[in-house]
Amino acid sequence: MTGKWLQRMLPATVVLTLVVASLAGCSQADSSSDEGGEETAKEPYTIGAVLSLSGTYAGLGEPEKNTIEMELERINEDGGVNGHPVKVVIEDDATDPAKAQAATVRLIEQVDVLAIIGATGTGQTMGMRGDIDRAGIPQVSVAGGTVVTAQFDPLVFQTPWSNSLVVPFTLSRLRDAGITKIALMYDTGGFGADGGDVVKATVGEYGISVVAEQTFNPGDTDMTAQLTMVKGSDAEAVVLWNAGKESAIVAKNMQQLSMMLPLYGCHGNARAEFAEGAGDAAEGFRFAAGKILLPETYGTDSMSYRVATDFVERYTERYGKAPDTFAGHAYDALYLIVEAMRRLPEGFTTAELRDEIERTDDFVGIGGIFTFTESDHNGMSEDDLVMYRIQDGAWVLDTP
Amino acid sequence: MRWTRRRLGITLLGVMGIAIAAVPFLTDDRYLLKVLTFVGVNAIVVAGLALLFGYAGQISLGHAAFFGLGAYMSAYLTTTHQTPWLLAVLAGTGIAAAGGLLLALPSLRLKGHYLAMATLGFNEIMSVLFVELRGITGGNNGLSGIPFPSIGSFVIDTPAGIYLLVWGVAALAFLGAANLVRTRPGRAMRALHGSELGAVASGVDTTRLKVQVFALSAALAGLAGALYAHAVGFISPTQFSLEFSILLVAMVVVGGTGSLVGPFFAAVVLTLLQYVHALIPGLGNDVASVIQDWEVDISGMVMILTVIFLPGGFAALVRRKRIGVAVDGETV
Amino acid sequence: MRLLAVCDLSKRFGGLAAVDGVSFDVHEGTIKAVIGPNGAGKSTLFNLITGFDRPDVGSVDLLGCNIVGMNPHKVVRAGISRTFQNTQLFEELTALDNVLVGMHTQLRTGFLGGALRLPWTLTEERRARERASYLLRLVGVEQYVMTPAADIPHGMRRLLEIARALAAAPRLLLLDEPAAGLNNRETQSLARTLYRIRDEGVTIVVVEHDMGLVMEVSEEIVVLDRGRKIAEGPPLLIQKDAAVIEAYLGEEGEYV
Amino acid sequence: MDSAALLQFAIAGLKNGAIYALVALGFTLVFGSTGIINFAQGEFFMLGGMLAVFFVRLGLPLPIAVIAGVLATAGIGLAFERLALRPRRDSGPLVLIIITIGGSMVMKSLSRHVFGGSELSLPAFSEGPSIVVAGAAIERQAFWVWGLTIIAVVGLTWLYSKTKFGRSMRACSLSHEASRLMGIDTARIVMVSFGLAAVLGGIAGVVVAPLTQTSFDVGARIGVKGFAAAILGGLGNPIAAVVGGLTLGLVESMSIAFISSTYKDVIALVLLLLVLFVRPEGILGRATREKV
Repeated sequence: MTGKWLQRMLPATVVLTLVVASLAGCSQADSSSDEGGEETAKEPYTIGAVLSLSGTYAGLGEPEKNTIEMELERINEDGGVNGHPVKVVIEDDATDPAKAQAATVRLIEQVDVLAIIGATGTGQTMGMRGDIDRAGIPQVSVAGGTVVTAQFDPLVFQTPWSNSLVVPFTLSRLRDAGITKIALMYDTGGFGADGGDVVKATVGEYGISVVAEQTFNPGDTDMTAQLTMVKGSDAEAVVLWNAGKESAIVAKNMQQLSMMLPLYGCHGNARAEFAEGAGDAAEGFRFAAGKILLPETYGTDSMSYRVATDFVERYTERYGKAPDTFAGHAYDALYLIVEAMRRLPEGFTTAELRDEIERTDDFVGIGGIFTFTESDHNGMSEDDLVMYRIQDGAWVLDTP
Repeated sequence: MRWTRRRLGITLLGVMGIAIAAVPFLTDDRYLLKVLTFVGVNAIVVAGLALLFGYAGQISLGHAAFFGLGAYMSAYLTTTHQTPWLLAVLAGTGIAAAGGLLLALPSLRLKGHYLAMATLGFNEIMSVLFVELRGITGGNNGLSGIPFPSIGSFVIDTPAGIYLLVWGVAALAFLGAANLVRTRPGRAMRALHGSELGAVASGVDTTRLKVQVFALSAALAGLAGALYAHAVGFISPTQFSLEFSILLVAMVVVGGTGSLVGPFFAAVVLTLLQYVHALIPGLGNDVASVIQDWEVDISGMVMILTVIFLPGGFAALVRRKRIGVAVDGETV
Repeated sequence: MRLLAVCDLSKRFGGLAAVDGVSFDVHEGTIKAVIGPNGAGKSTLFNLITGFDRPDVGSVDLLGCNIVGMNPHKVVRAGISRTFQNTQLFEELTALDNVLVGMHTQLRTGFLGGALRLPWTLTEERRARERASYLLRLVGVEQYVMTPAADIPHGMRRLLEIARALAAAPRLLLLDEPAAGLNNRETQSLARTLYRIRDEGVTIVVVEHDMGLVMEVSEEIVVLDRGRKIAEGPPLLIQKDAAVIEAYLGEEGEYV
Repeated sequence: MDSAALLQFAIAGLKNGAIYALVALGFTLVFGSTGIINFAQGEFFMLGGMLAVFFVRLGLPLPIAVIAGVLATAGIGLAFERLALRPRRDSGPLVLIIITIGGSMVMKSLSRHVFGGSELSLPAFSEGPSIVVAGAAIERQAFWVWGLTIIAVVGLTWLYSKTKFGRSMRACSLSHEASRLMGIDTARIVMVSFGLAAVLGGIAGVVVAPLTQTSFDVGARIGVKGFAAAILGGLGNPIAAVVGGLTLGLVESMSIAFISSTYKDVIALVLLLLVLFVRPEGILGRATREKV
């Protein structure tokens, strides 16, 4: 009896010990990061953030969280907002709209935040809307879906370049290159399907037609079948809308099939993991994105250049790798709110904060220069985008 | 002795019921009410799944899809066709039941693993359809602006009202399930779990019974999904994934087979685990984020450890003690 | 009156004829035994009659209706109940609940009625419990009413299975080795129970190795050997039948 | 559609199919000796790739890192069996299914904590442009996929039919009780089959990583595909797993060619369900008669 019991207990004890040990290790590692604002005389301004720190978008939420924590320290070291320290309460939505919504309610009810950053994903951002509207609190989303600002809500702002900005930019470059027939490939997840829709809706304006349309699912491991279909069409270029690791597979499969067609990606490919994953298959790959990838594209004497290089330096030093575009979106979201707060007098309301964010004019961020209007809550223009090409494994400016 | 014991059980359940009903009158914390509403929604699904898995011994890895079917049906009807809420919810329940029936008819001839595969495949197929049938589901962007529950001109638009609605339905679901397992169809289910041959020899049409239980549990999942859609106001395909199906099964397993109370408590605990950082006052931010970060690991470990050390789930732990004191075969 | 007519029943598994052209009648209100050495096809015969297996050829008529091809649960409805050589009780259920499951075909409560506890459900439930208690008393396991089947002593389990089979209110009861594992005293009480059941108007066919019991209770005996019927008749004649003795001598140790 | 394109579709299907087959072999192996479906099989696939990348980053040369990745995966498979499954090995299949589901949750989530949330790359085993056969291109890594699949299936068939160990495994699949009575160490058989299944999963994960990159969340999807392939072919024999895998891969690529890329997974799953309903034992499986 005892023997059998012991036999059962032993493995479990080992596992439990391991788990407890790793938990303890983790909590020690984490405890240092949350000691942002120092005690100052004035009461803190609290902002909420709903980010995907686990689930499908965990890889996006992480740099966003890093950025917010890092910038928060700097803001508070500089005296906060008019003497008020700033506090950000970060909630994980686990890439689940229902949890994003619950987190929003908690931030509003229990934490009493003045504004909310997030969510990381489009679905989560949309899931939050009902409670945002009810509470009348401004939200600055870091999700890229067109629907976030296209389905307009006066309370909701968006920092990433939405597809309705990037698609026309990309198509105009295609037109300039004399391309009239494209093959369109996108993933069936939120980002790809959204981009695919916008491409299909706008190609006509650029005298381009989609002669082949192929989709793949997030997580697919091979696109040669889809590309063989593309190969059989008379497309002059391939336009790929995807933000995941499938992009690298498409590039590699095209190389394998000896397809010489130019391949155009999108801002979703502005990640080091893509260039690394695709290896030399990525050579000549073009994609439109903001200027942060090569800060000199801002113009070395510009304000944007200084802001961006400063951010890249500090981020790289602190986290050991260069920030990606998602980090930039979080940076912009945080500062759009903080700058608006700085412009407001003591005792402002959330409605006044919303109005002030909307009055943002020529804010120099990482994603670009933001100017919101009553009908445009994305705030950037095609001037904030440049076309990159991958050359020798690195990003270079693709001049037309 | 037996009577007092049973009375004690009923009294405890009554007290619990009153406590649950009293929550919205004691607090106006919208967050707490919202989270507890999610608990109630999951509890409704678990009531059906406990019958299916815990009593009839049939596994399903596709209940998130039925949940989604109910949610989308009701949401679509109310947003696009202005169907009255009650009708839409019934339609959501109905389509989930019909889906369950359609899947069950061929699948339930299959045994354990094959049934797991068939239901899992169904969940994957529905996940694709939820994304691709954009005209109905809104695709990846989801369906937003789902109206609050209403009957005629009476609209339930407060968190407290929705909480009471969901928990009212959950209470009915559990009451019904508890009644069911103590009468003819429920006994037949338990018999099926014990010895399929014996059940057949007792004149139980086992295939028909399995199909019925499966459809019933699918209907409950659909009902929960429909309620959820109107409670949340927004639904999108990621919510009805295989992971959710697995989490639901985990609730029943951890709670215990052949019990309703066990899975109920497991549903409460495993749902709250996802929000625990916000519910325990005074919990440090760092501890909270660790718990959030490690939630999946914790659920997985709890599942494994429960199955290893408490084969019948937590319900068996309680029951074992009870049998030690008085012989009372009835399980509530 | 002829209750059951088995006619030319055959079943092969692979190359082996498990049951081969067996025919016999069972008359209402009698107890009939089926005996034979191990592997003679007795259990297969039961499976063929009760629909658990499908015969290759032959017919089984219950009161003139062919029941071959019926699903086993329909056979129960038609009026034939059975027990198993390896008892198939519901181990976690109490004795009472086991018998109540046996009453499945006799009750009508469906999902809706069960979940809502409609008034007539309660009435039916109360009557069912009374009937179940009566059946438990009839077979003599009333002291275990509330005990889970798993905790009931071996001999009593066989009786409980009989009570469960009786709960379906069968016209014909098929018992597969009811005395296996019982001691002398228990076997004696089993014999009395079988008489009581017959006196309630239930016809019985029993497969049994315990020749004492067989000779005592049965009015007629069918002897199978390697799937074939080699003899049929009253006990006294069977005991003297040359073919039967031959068949049993092939198998050591069993007395006739 | 010209023949070169058709051949290209077939190659794509056979390449993906071979990957599914490798994972399906793992399912078959564990099912063969324990009668359970190991829902953590997809996580072995994930671990193989992740661990190989981990060892490359430690500075080990690629071949050694790959082997180390597979062996480490095997170690995890053995540990999982020993710690989580053995204590309840006499329980019904549902209980064991649940344990493997729990195990897959823990493995996936733990590897996110250890290796991070973003995708990782592994270099190709052999460098060079793809090889063109009759107008259809085949990348070099695909030959590794096929080669390893063939080795795996030949090896397993040999193991099953020619060795004492393999015969013991088959005996185990029929009845643990009887095997134990015959003096077979069933515990060891079960543990070894888990180790081998982890090796197969690890190999699949490692050989695919250069093609697709890998990340902590790739297990579930490939697990579903491998499970489907195993069921499609017929659980319990290696050839059937390969037939199932290749069929699944071909159905997917032909769906893209002739129907729609969006619905390729749906088509494959519907086909699987149909096979399941019409012929539950799979394409090559043997029907088992239930004993009363």
